[in-house]
Amino acid sequence: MTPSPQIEIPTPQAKLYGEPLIELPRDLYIPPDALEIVLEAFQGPLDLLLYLIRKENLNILDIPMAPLTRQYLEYVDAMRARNLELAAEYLVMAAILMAIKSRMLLPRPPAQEAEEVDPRAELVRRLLEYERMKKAAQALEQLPQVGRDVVAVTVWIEKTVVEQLPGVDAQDLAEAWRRLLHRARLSAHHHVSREELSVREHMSSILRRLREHRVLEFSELFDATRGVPVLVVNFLAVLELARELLIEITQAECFAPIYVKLGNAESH
Amino acid sequence: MLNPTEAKRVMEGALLATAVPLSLSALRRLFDEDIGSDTVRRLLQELREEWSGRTVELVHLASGWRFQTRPDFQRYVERMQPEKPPRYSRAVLETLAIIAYRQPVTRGDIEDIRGVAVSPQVIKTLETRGWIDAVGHRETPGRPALYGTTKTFLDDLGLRSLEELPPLEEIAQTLQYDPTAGEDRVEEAAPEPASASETPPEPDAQA
Amino acid sequence: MLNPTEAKRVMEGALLATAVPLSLSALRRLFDEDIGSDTVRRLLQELREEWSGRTVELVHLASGWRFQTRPDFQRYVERMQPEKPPRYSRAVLETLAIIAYRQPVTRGDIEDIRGVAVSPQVIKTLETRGWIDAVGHRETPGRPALYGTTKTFLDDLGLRSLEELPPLEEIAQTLQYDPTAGEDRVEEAAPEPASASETPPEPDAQA
Repeated sequence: MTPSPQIEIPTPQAKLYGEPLIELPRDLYIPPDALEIVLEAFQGPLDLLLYLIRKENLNILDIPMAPLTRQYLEYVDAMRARNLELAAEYLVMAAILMAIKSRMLLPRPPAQEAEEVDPRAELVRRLLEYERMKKAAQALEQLPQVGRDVVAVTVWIEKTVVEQLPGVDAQDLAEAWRRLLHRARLSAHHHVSREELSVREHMSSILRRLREHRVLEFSELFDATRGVPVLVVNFLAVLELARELLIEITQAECFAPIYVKLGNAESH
Repeated sequence: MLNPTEAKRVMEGALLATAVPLSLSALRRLFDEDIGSDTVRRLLQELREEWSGRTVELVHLASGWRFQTRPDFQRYVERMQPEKPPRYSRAVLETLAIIAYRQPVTRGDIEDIRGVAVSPQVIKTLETRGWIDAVGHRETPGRPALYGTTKTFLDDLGLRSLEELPPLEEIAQTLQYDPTAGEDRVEEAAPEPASASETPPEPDAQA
Repeated sequence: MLNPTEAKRVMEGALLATAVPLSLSALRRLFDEDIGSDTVRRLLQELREEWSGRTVELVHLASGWRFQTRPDFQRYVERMQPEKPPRYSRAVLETLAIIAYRQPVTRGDIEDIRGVAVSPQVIKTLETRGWIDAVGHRETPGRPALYGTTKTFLDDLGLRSLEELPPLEEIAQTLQYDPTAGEDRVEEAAPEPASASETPPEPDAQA
């Protein structure tokens, strides 16, 4: 690399790391039409700095601050001159660069020089970390991606259509009933006891039998083998059905068989 | 140019990578050179034989060819993707509860208790399920059907008799402690479609 | 009880029928009897070998096993589905890289490293893809969310763990310098600063 003789490099920097500085070549010129495109490609000030450093093969660990800062400011000025939307971060970085540059220009006592942290250290650390992540991002993009580079296999699942019916359990019904009570404030008016429930179950089953047989003898409604409580409940059910006119009970004469049939219109 | 085995592998990959059936012409378009329908058909035949006896098969449908699981593989699929059982709507559950606890009841009774119209669809759902049936008619104008629960209902709910349903006294007792008492009403009023002919009483009228 | 070949065919069917990777335990649940992790692993190995050299391969990912097409098969897939998925912007990719390699990190950490503000849209894009999520909060003012990568991220990129991420490159000082000459310098001159508050800890991936 041929150093350009026209670049001014402040002499105090020449001692850093005990090595000669790499001089910045003069030609960092970007044609004005290309500026916009180039700038759009930058992700931010760190990206732009990296570009400047890499473009000129500068040693990132021993950055010549003066030319770098000047180059950077030229870009920033160009952006502002063209009214490009300039993120605040670019201006912050300009301030950082100038601060570093000025610290490096200040002469220091020899004793202090050894201990003092290079003012560029933090910037270098950030540049290196950013470049590392930039490369990591490129490496990640190279990995085969599902949906872009590979397809996850899913063959059609053949199903014989079996309609799944909703499941209901007793608690669901209790819950539903409770909701009804809440809503209608039924609790006071409709006190349904366990026995009543049982009577109602028998009412349904008597009606069902009468639909099938039309007329039954009274005694056929009762199954003595099921015990007295059931007989009683069954009897109550018959009375309730009669009261609600759902069945008709007839007897031709005293001690004649009692017949039970469905309420009036039921028979046709 | 691909040799036939390579072509077959490409077709296999294409068929595995898509869930939609691929037509002969779609399969032919996979290749730069035209490999001809006959070759494609022959390779499909070979693929079908290679896959026979496995859990996935290559089938020929109206719109083309597709890999799909065999019907008898369904039980394994169900173990992997247990489907959430569908649930009945509140209208269906409440109607069922009313029929279970208050049978025999007419649709009018159910509407009185629920405070909203009961759509024929709700009754139909429960009848189709075999859980309720008409056990008679009430001798009032219109002779409305009286509904009761069936043995199937008891069997399906694992009950021996209606007495095994949660007792209503307990339900009534817990009632007063429930702070959400009023909320249901609001929700309920909106979704129930009121069938014009049998306009229900306003739910608020109940309170 | 199924014999091993039948068990293998059932596993194959299950894997072919699901796009999400199946874990060992999910595969074991396919069977009534417990066939044991070792058997499942052995059968998976056999399946992988059976499928080698084809256009579809059985791959082992962070959350399990999956059949997927090989990357070099993509040109055939594109002939069937010409629309290409959009590529992510540099902002999204760099943010993803920072989260992947430096997790858990806050949005502020990401901004420190990138040197620019990170738009919420970038985070959203990655969250929507299911590649990152908030794994906690840093106990600093504002309790910013800490982001990490998900299993889906690893699955989608064909990785089993974060350790399989491409290793971070050591950065050359300048492009033309002999990279080996610069290594010592890098370590001494670019130490990670102790200001831990603004940089997340270095993962082992470094070296």
